[in-house]
Amino acid sequence: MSEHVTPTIRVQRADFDVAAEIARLTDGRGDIGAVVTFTGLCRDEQGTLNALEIEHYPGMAERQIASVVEQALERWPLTGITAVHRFGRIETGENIVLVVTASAHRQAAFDAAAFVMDFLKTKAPFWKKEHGRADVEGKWVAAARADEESSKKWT
Amino acid sequence: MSEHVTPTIRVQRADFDVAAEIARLTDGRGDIGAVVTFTGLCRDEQGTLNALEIEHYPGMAERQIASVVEQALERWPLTGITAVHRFGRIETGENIVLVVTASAHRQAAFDAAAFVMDFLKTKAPFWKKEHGRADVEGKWVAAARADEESSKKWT
Amino acid sequence: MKLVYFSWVRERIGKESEEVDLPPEVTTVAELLAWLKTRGDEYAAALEHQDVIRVALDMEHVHHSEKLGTPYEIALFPPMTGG
Amino acid sequence: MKLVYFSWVRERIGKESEEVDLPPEVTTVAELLAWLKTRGDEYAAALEHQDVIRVALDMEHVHHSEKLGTPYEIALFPPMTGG
Repeated sequence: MSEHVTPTIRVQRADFDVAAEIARLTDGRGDIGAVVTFTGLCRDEQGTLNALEIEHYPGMAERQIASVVEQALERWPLTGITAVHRFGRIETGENIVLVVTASAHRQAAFDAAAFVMDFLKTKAPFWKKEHGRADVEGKWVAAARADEESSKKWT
Repeated sequence: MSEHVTPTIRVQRADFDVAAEIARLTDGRGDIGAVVTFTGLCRDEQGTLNALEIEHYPGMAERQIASVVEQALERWPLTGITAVHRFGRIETGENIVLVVTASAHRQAAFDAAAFVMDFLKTKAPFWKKEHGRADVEGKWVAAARADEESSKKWT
Repeated sequence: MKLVYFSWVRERIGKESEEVDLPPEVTTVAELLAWLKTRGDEYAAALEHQDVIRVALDMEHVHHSEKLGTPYEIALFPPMTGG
Repeated sequence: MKLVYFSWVRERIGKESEEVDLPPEVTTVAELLAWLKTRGDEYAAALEHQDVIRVALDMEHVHHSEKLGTPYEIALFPPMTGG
């Protein structure tokens, strides 16, 4: 449904800049009525968590994100879309993932951003290991059944 | 459902800073897993529109936004929420409205932001007048039936 | 009673606000709108499609069937187009 | 054939990747997993709950019933927890 949109996909160790990513999609354009951003952050789980270590499968991670983003572009009339996922050690309170969608209409921007997040959770090869406050060996986060369910509601 | 949240509500002529509003909700906290922002922008309507003049009812505008935001706080477990609506002359491509929601969970952040936007459209006393490219008298934007329908889906 | 007008209601009536003395028989919002329409062509034009006019008593939306009571301020305006 | 491992599959097997020579009777993903489990305790531990192991052939997810074919790279990993 979207025409002539070149998505921005990045998998990176560094933090991202939400304002800069919005500007990249909107600057100099007059056809955008709505921009939605989703930022996923590292929670401290009531103080039990110190940091996450995020492992990824280089190459496949970018490919899977691009595939989800392409599905969103086919499904909704977007004028732009950006997805950034970080890897490596991420302290509590830091950013993990960013999705930005731009459209003439608000519902398309909202739905596309939610769709991309639901699918990133279950389809993109990233794995989170939790590092607690103490100096003990971290624990791998188990996949949530709720995330699997969320990705099914779009079919 | 939300506990101890003091919303930020502003009605202002000046532009807003999305990154600063996100930071206001997240800085120094470890309990936030998701931040959603919605930015509404002034479209140029295929080049026919030059600017919008947004009139508002001072006092009632803030009250109605606060009321919608309170409903969102009761309905979803948010850790923070911000709504900013501009008035006055707004050129095409400029920001009009901002909603930021923060939560432990992504679905609450998405739903609350969409809910607030749907209700702002039909319940907050703002009126848009379109100024075209030519130097002719502007035309008031008609209320969209679709917006009325969008606000009904939440009941 | 203080009346305030917005958007094209304001433009057609030609003023932002005014003080009016309501006759005692005007007790509901609908009666207020009907009475205002008798005040001149500009009011008749502004309130022609009476059903679409939104009314707020002291900044609270009310139905046209509502009693006016003794509000500090009554606002008349078209359907809102914010967001 | 190049095998790559991630997350706790990598940790339990004790290596990130390796080159293996597959016996000719191993032609499907399920057969590959069963054969790997015979290669030592670390493989048996990593692949104990065989059903949860996700497999990608040249970075494409496949079902366990899929034919292996001749991919450049086969990846084994647990359910993903990104986002």
